[in-house]
Amino acid sequence: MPELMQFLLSGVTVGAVYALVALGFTIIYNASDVVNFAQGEFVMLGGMVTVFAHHAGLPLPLAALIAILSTAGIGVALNKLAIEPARGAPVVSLIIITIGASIFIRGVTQLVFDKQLHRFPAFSGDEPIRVLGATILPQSLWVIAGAVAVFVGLWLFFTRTLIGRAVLATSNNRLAARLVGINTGWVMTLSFALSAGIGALAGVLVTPITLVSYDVGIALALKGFAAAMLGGMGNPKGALVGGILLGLLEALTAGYVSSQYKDAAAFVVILAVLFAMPQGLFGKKSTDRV
Amino acid sequence: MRLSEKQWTLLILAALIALSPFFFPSSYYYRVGSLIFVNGLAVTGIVILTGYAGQISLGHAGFAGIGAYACALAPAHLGLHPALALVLGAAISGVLAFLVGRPILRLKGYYLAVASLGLGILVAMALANESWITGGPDGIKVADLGLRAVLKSQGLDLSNTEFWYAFTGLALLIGAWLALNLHDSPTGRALRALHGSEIAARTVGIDVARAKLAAFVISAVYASVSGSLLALQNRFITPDVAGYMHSIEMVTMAVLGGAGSVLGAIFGAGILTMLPQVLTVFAEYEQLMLGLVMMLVMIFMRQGLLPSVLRLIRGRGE
Amino acid sequence: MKFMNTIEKDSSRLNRKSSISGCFCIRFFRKTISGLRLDALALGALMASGFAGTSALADIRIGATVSETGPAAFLGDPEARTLRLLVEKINAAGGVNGEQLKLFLYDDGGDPNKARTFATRLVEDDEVQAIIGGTTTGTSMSIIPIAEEAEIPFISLAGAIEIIDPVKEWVFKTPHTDRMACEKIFADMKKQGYTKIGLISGTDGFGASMRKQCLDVVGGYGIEVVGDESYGPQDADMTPQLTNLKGKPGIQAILNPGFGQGPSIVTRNYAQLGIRLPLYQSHGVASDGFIALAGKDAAEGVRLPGTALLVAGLLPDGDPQKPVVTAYIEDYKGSHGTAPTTFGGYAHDALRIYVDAVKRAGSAEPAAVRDAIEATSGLVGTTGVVTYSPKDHLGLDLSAFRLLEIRNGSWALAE
Amino acid sequence: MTVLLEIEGLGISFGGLRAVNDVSFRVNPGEIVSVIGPNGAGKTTLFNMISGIYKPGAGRVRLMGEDVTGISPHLLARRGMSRTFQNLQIFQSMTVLENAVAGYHLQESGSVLADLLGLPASRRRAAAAREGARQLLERVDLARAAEMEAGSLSYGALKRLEIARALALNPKVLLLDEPAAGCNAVETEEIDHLIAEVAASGVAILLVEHDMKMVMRISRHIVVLDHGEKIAEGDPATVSRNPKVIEAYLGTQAEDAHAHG
Repeated sequence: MPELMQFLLSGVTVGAVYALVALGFTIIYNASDVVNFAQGEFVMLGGMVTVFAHHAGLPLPLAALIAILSTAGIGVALNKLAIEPARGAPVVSLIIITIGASIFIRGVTQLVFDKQLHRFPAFSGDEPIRVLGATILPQSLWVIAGAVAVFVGLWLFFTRTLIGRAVLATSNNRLAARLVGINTGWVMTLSFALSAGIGALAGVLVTPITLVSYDVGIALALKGFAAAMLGGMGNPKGALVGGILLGLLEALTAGYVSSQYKDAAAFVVILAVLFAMPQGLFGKKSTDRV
Repeated sequence: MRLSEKQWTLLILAALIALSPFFFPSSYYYRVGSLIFVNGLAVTGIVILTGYAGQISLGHAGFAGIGAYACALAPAHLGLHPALALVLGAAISGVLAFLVGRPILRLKGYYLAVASLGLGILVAMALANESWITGGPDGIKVADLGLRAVLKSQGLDLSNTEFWYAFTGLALLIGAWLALNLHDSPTGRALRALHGSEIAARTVGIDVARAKLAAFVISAVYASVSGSLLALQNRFITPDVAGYMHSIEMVTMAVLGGAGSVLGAIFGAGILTMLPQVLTVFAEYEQLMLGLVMMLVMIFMRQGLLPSVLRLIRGRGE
Repeated sequence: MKFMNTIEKDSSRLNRKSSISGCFCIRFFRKTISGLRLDALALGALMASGFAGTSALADIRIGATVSETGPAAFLGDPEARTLRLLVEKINAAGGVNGEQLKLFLYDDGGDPNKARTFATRLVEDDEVQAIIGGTTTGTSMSIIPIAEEAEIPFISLAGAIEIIDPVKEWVFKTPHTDRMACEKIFADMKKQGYTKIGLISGTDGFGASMRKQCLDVVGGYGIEVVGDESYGPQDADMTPQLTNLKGKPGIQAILNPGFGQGPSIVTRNYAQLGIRLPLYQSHGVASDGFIALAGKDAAEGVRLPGTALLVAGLLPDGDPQKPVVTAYIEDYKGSHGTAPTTFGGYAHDALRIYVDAVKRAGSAEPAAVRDAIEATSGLVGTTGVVTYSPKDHLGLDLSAFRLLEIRNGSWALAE
Repeated sequence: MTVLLEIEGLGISFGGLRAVNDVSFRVNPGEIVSVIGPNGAGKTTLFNMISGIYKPGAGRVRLMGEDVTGISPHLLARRGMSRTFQNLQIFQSMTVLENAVAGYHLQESGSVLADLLGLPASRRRAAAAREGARQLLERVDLARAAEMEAGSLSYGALKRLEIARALALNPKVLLLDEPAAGCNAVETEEIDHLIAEVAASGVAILLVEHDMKMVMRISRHIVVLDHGEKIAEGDPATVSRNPKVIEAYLGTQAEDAHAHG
């Protein structure tokens, strides 16, 4: 069944893109309970900065590094200038702040760079790899490997390192974390830097496949958000599984049912899952404390 | 006698609607005004859902889409008068909200946000994809409401923009009046109570699920009527009306202005409707400034623009 | 008679501003209160302060609302740039009939509701004498009622046939219709002997409109659509859809109408899957950027209907369009550094048509200009040679479309 | 005399940890029963199970002989149960009066449509509730604060407001979770009187309280929990002499001392 194989490969490729975005959501959410709707803009910045640095003559790896570092810096600025001052605001205000930030970043990008579509060469060429009668691009393998690597890295970070546990502790109880000597401000800074950096990395990896322009962030943020919620917000495993699942759902619906309604199918499944499991697939169950 | 907040709000709104035209340099301002009123109506629904009951929806444009397309399709296919089509749209929106509301409203915070977002996107997608009936992404023409002609035959000759300014202004006043009635009513109190503490609300006997559902259905009807009025005014509608950007716009208007009060939210609708008209002068800087305004208001004026401004004025008065 | 008519219309236009005083507000009330300046009326004050004032009415006032940002920015951005560029150039050369052009350009972000509002603003506040714009079909359809009510010419830059069919007195358009693009493609397919084809289109306005029009006319060419797939405008991978098309028995060619990144990704996926069938794209990707984004190898052999703009260098010297497109390309490159796209060309033609009409009418008076536009004959634009008539507000035929093929990473004439 | 509230073998676990295990007792009309025990003994958890906020893992709750185990709090309210909270669950952004009026929800609520249209029926219901709430506020000495935003009240005043709100339901069974916490001696005495008065009107009262003097003074019956288990029950005199109770309390004190040391 080469068709099925092709659908699966396509689904995993697209799913890995979603997973990378969703993983970025996870870190900030864990540190601050904020879902950062500007996450898609980090991905966009990763792609755009790399494109323009590369065009300016820098070798691709260096351009990518600059993109990741500068985006991480923008993430930190976002935290310091917009998120920290709004600490304790209700969810809906935070949604508007981060959406405002995403509009702002988009506006600046369009001014600093341009409104055209861009692309840079794939890392390992465009020669497709054959798998059981189906094909996959080498760049897709980069994206999948990137998603898995980020997942493993985050998993180790949150479970094995002191800083990672400090992030989780901060998310559970900010005051308690401060009392046991965790510098919560620093944890926030770190989380935003990390999250923005991962977003930018995603942008670097996917641009050869999806192309990049100043406005690709909204759609990515939306799908990444949906994937993260499907898996259960805050859990790296949820982000990875949610992302891949979403990608597979779309590809299989497009392949077997109707390409027109593949996005619809994805959202129907998300709604069904949330109705049955209100915290997503791997989300923590919360009990009301009285 | 001291005026209640409800009376104040209605008085201020009515005065603004009636007196503003004296300062309009051209009839383009009627158009902007009517857009503010249409948005204000949708946003008043958000006040009930978000301001009163504390529930988030990022999918209410879906209901606006249903209202809009009801006015496009029902007259053409069912031979319904456009005014009845508006009612039909509201009914469909209400029933849909009733059916999906219970499971969706069990979710909280961001989970509620993503579920409602999904709902709205599904509606928008159906409108864009079923082009055999909806005309697809390119949109569809909408029948004439016909009221302007009736008024003309009665000797009241209004230009198109003037008529819609008056008509939507009246609709907004009615919408605001209903929402204000609700605020101080038992239902409104139940909604605000569950906003404050869901657990306490349940222990005083409030059926939280039912109350949330009521707020969801009412706000869906507001969004639907707003969508219908937009469609009837523009005589043309595209699936953009149901898009998630429109949903986010509604919530932003309400929260930016101050979702806790009807007047605040309508103020927000006014600001965000006028902002693109003002910012267009800045051409390429428009987006950047819009994002900046959204962030700054939410960071420095948590309660929203109007309550913050009022507090500032009061603070100075003391 | 015609002249009288014109005067009447003109005076009614001038009266419009004063007629707002006859609004629904109780007139008596107005009289008593008009002297007062209520600062408390935040609405009026805010708006008045926010909008730029109007300047002298002596210039020729042209209004434009295009989608400089938003999902149709790919089309609208070059249109806006072109309008600004050409107005500046015309003014530098002394204007039209001795008058300067004044351009009022707004970005509607592709939102039909905004487009209608800006059109109202252009008519009521900026008091323009014509409107150019409506990047998308949706925005154009929203502008039409405003232009019709104000009785000023409106030249649309969007593709759908609905805009000018049935003919509307004040509405014209410059691009080919989407239907013509389909016809051009199907004519070539028929010539090549293809009878079974697959369709893969974007779900955005452009893609959906092309899909609808193509399905409408395809039967006339003895061609059967055996597979009909679509993708979202921001999708990352279209291999499932293409796999399905590839597997359709007897399929001979695939058509992909769309714009933005979609067609580039389709073209790359096409190469990835090793599909050997001929691939047709639409005029939605008729720009040099497409070849770069899709990749030279993947794009090799792709056919599409395009305008003279893309192949200026290849046109024979006798071609009437050659000087026009060459001049436009040079101007555009001179100020923006890149070659213009087909869509910029639509705006170019619209302005040329308007200016030409103003010259012939001897004034910018809307009704006279409208009549002059309708009498446009043999005007050479980038899109084709335009001849309007009372029955035809499109003014182009299929001959202006050229079938192009990508060979060795650049455009070539396929015919 | 019928038993109003009967608890039988109630238990619950959180993530494998037994928070409450096999607790039984009963409360009669007009009777004040106190649940005491060291911190973390499971008193509030017990309350949450009785009032329907947690679904019990085992056991039964009977209200006037009817099994009401695990049914939703708003339905319990309808059957005559009302409660206050240890950590205050006040409607912060509503006025003091409105908080009390909220307690009248079951009496004042009617058709949503009537509320939207502001029909006279709706306004009458609301006015009646407001009148009742004003009287209640008098009773808890908050009448003067009626129009203030509830969030701005002192802790002790909020405690009283919560009691007023709970009383507004006109309950048959009233659960009070540390009503005197954070109150000074005078306020405590006032609450003391209020509770006695309510009990005298035939309401069954279940009380969690740390102020031992108050507990000993007003309780008719005391249930002692430690580590989620009932270790003793009886009248105040009997319980205070029970060696297990003394040990449970002294043990904690020793631990506390250790922790602070």
